[in-house]
Amino acid sequence: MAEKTMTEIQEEIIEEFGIFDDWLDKYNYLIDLSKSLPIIDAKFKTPEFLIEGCQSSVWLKTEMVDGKVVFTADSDAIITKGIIALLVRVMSHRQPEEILDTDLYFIDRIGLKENLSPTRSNGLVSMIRQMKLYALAYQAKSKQK
Amino acid sequence: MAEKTMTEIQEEIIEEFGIFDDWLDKYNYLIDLSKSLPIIDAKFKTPEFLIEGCQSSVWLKTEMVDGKVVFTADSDAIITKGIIALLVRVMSHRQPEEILDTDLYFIDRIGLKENLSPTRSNGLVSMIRQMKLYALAYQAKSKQK
Amino acid sequence: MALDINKIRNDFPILKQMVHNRPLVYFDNAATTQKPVKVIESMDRIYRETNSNIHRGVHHLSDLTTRHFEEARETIRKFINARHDHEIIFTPGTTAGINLVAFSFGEKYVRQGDEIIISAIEHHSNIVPWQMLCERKGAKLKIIPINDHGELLMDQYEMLFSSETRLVALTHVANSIGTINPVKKMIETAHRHEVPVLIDGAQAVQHGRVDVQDLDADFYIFSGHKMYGPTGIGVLYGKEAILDELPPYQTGGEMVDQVSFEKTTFNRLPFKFEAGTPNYIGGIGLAAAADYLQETGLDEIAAREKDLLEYGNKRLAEIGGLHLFGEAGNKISIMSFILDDIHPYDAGMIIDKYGIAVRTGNHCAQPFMERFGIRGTIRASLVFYNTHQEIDLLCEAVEKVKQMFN
Amino acid sequence: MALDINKIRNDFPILKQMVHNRPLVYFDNAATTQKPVKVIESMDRIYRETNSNIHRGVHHLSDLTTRHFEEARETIRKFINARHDHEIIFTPGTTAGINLVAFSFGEKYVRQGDEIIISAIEHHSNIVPWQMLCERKGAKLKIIPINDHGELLMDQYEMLFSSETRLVALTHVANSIGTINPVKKMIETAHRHEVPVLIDGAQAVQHGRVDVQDLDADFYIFSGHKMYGPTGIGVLYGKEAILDELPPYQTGGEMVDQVSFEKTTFNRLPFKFEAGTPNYIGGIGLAAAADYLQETGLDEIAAREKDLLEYGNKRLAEIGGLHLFGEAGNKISIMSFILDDIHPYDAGMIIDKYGIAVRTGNHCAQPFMERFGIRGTIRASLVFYNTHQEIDLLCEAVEKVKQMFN
Ligand SMILES: Cc1ncc(COP(=O)(O)O)c(C=O)c1O
Ligand SMILES: Cc1ncc(COP(=O)(O)O)c(C=O)c1O
Repeated sequence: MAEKTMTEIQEEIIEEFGIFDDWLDKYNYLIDLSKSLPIIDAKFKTPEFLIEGCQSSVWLKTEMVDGKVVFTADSDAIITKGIIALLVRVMSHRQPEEILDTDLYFIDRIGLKENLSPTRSNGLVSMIRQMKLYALAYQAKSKQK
Repeated sequence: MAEKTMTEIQEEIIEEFGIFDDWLDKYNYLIDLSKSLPIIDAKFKTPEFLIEGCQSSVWLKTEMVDGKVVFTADSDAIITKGIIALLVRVMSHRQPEEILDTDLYFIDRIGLKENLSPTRSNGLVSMIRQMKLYALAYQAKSKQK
Repeated sequence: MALDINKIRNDFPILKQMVHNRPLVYFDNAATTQKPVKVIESMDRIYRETNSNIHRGVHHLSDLTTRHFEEARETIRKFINARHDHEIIFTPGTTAGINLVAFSFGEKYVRQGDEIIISAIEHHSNIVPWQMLCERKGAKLKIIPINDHGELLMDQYEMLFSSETRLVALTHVANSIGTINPVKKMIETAHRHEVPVLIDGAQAVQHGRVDVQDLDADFYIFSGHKMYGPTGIGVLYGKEAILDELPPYQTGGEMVDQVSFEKTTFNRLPFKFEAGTPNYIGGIGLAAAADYLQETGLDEIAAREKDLLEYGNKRLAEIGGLHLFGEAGNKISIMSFILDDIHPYDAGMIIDKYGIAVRTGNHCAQPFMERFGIRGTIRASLVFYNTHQEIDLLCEAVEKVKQMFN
Repeated sequence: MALDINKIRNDFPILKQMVHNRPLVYFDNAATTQKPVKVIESMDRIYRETNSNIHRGVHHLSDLTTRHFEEARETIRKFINARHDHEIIFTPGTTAGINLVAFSFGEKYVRQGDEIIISAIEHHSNIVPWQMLCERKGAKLKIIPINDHGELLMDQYEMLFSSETRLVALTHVANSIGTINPVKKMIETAHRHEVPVLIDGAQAVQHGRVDVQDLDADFYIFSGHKMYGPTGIGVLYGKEAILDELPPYQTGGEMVDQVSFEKTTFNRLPFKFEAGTPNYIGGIGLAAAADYLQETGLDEIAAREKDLLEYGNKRLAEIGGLHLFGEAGNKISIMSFILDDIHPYDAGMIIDKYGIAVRTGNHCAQPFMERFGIRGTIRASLVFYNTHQEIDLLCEAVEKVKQMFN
């Protein structure tokens, strides 16, 4: 898994979205993607893993497996969940360094920037910040050793 | 004294001011008038008789003489004092009824309205209010009898 | 006389905007209303022609601007039929006004063990300041409960009064669902218990005539930006006799009379409560908005909005799986709803793509949402410049939402 | 590079106004400045094209306006070189900002017997809130005295500190006479005593570069309307570490996180301190003003104003019987003066007739006036759009005043 770099995956997604003519197709695709997201185990849907957004909530679980950061996530809103699916596809199973060093530009390029507007309060901005913080924490930890 | 009505005196003043071409003449005349104002005795320049304006202060003393209200007044600012001279000329030595019933329109008509703007904080607005209140008080008192 | 809707829509430049390549349908009026040209131009003109700081200025522009600002106060006085100009305090908005009263009234009258009554359908701005006051003073908050229609329970209200009750703080109209509370009767009840009443009028003044003397409200508070006026300005009305007794809240600037390092005395009403340079341009803009409402006719506005509500309710009722919240008999044209199994946020995202501005979420009324066991609603709040066609577009968008997410 | 004064005057539409049939000479800039077209149009555009209430909105216009508002915050952050966006709190103005700190800092850190240091040349807005706080808490106000030039006495300042000192609240520039206080050094002194410092920047940010990190100010506060921006908006900068510790001031609206009738938790910075709908249009207008100042060049502005001050001082010194107050070596272009035996109000009335806007009175600095045994002054406060010719006109008017009253 994740032989490709984060940048390569981002380009892949941009190409996939290139075929859509309008927002309707894009959002329908996001809805499909939301269904593909491995459902987070109910037992992790606790306040500990909750990222509160005013509009929708996001749960994020992080593990370190073989030196790579593995993200599992979920949301109570479908569109948010679809975007989470994309974020997990790009960012999960990566070494902390890559997560920290790579610019996340694909959301903007596929025309979903509005979903990352801090004003949307859908929890996604906090989620991405959280993902990077975890990566940073893991990196710090591994350097300590 | 004060055979003429307040309205007649107001008309007289309006006519006097009619000869002035510009503000300069008017203000010079006010300055002259300020000098004509009988100076209020220093012993009355106490907080009791003070009407505080933020910009200039006004002192007002009121007496009842033979059923008529007599005003004596002063100000630390010359222009204010000039206007006071006009107000005293119109309003002093009057029966309370006349003071209460007569509209004071001459200030506006001679183009000095700005001096009565509440915003000028020169104490004049408060002074006129105070003059009417005194008249009201005297009237109430005489009715009691 | 019915309103000429074409003329009215022309008064609001923004209504011609395109959003996502569609004509804007603005249904977020409870959050903030749009502004008529008259209001926009009134402020523009000041900035270009007469702007100057007010009060105590001896020069012409200062005098002029002060007059305009004080005329604005008089306009607002008439707008709500207050007795005196100096009962009109300009504030930055409703929230600021409520906080002012919570502080000044609280300092003067609220002690350990006292009680304050609010309702279950308040905006956070009429909840939290009272919570903070109660915390500071060791006082207690009592809540008037609601029924399933979103109406306050009058018998319960009456029972909340005790000899410890110091104030009732009540919204005139609920922003989450539009319920119009019977505030006149409720004020009467409170006064029978000798308790003064603060009314949060943020959602009321823009929808019909408000007469503070007729209501006999002790405080009446609203925001400019929700009544077609500018942001950053609002009004606190208070009865002279009460305002006179209250200590100032914020201090500094024109609101002081004499200042020395030993002792400071305060200016009279309304200045006592207007610390610093007030938003005088906002105040003048707000008066222009009040004028606009008067000219348009508040009764006509109320009638038109009633018609919009009826049509909207009817059309939304035709949509399967749609549940409306707040079916009070007496309400403004707010339609707050949820769709079976669809997150309000998802719905909002799609409705937005249709160029329709609705609000989703808890509308700053979390306790209300909890009462109904929901996290939020989709709220369409309509005003007189909205149309039946726009409601049809909303229904179309909602059908699309259902189709996409089910 | 020197400023192109014709171009600049064209930026300010009001400067073309006639007053009493003469071209307006606007010398009341310390009370409020005029606004460039850029600022006026930035707000006009929002009202016509994008207005919508900010935060939590899912629809396009709300998103857009929120972005513009948050970009405005970032613009202000850069303008004063704060470290973080969330250290920038939008307030209704300087007075509101100072009151906020007086309350929140006071609640947290000020106890019976504590001391707060202010100076003898403060505006009422930076005196009275501290008096009220001291009264509430039983604390004490200590005053840094001034010399005859209107400069603070540094040795006395140092001696005011004690283990009870909790805060220094100090104006950057005195509005009555223009003295620029050596705030950087004074902050250093305070920090040596581990006392934080609040700077009232209301008369500073519009006249030169301000770098809050370089100053190491703990709080820095200013008003929009005095820096070419709109009324009803201002800025409170505070260091993150301190702001985080302070309790909220006003409550309600977006500043809360979770609300229930039992317990309310608060949002993070900056929202914790922005209760209710902020003046978001004012905030965007203020950012336009900051942009305008940056584009024009704050160093160029400072240089031009220095030149105006020198010329003005020279010309006024030629007038017999005229006494200037405030001859600090380092000051902004404020000329505060009295005329022998002539009441400032009388002078102001005549100067006004020349179309010249000056302010007369105590300039909300009564203790300062008392220090010099005067009731008020005539204050001409100049900024970069003023000219030598305008100063000549003032001198002409002053000569006329002398002629009339002597
Ligand atoms: C030094 C100073 N501080 C505070 C203020 C108060 O500012 P505002 O009236 O905008 O709140 C002023 C305004 O005159 C001032 O000059
Ligand atoms: C009922 C009610 N009260 C208070 C407020 C707060 O008003 P503002 O944000 O203008 O202070 C609102 C605004 O949403 C409201 O609807």
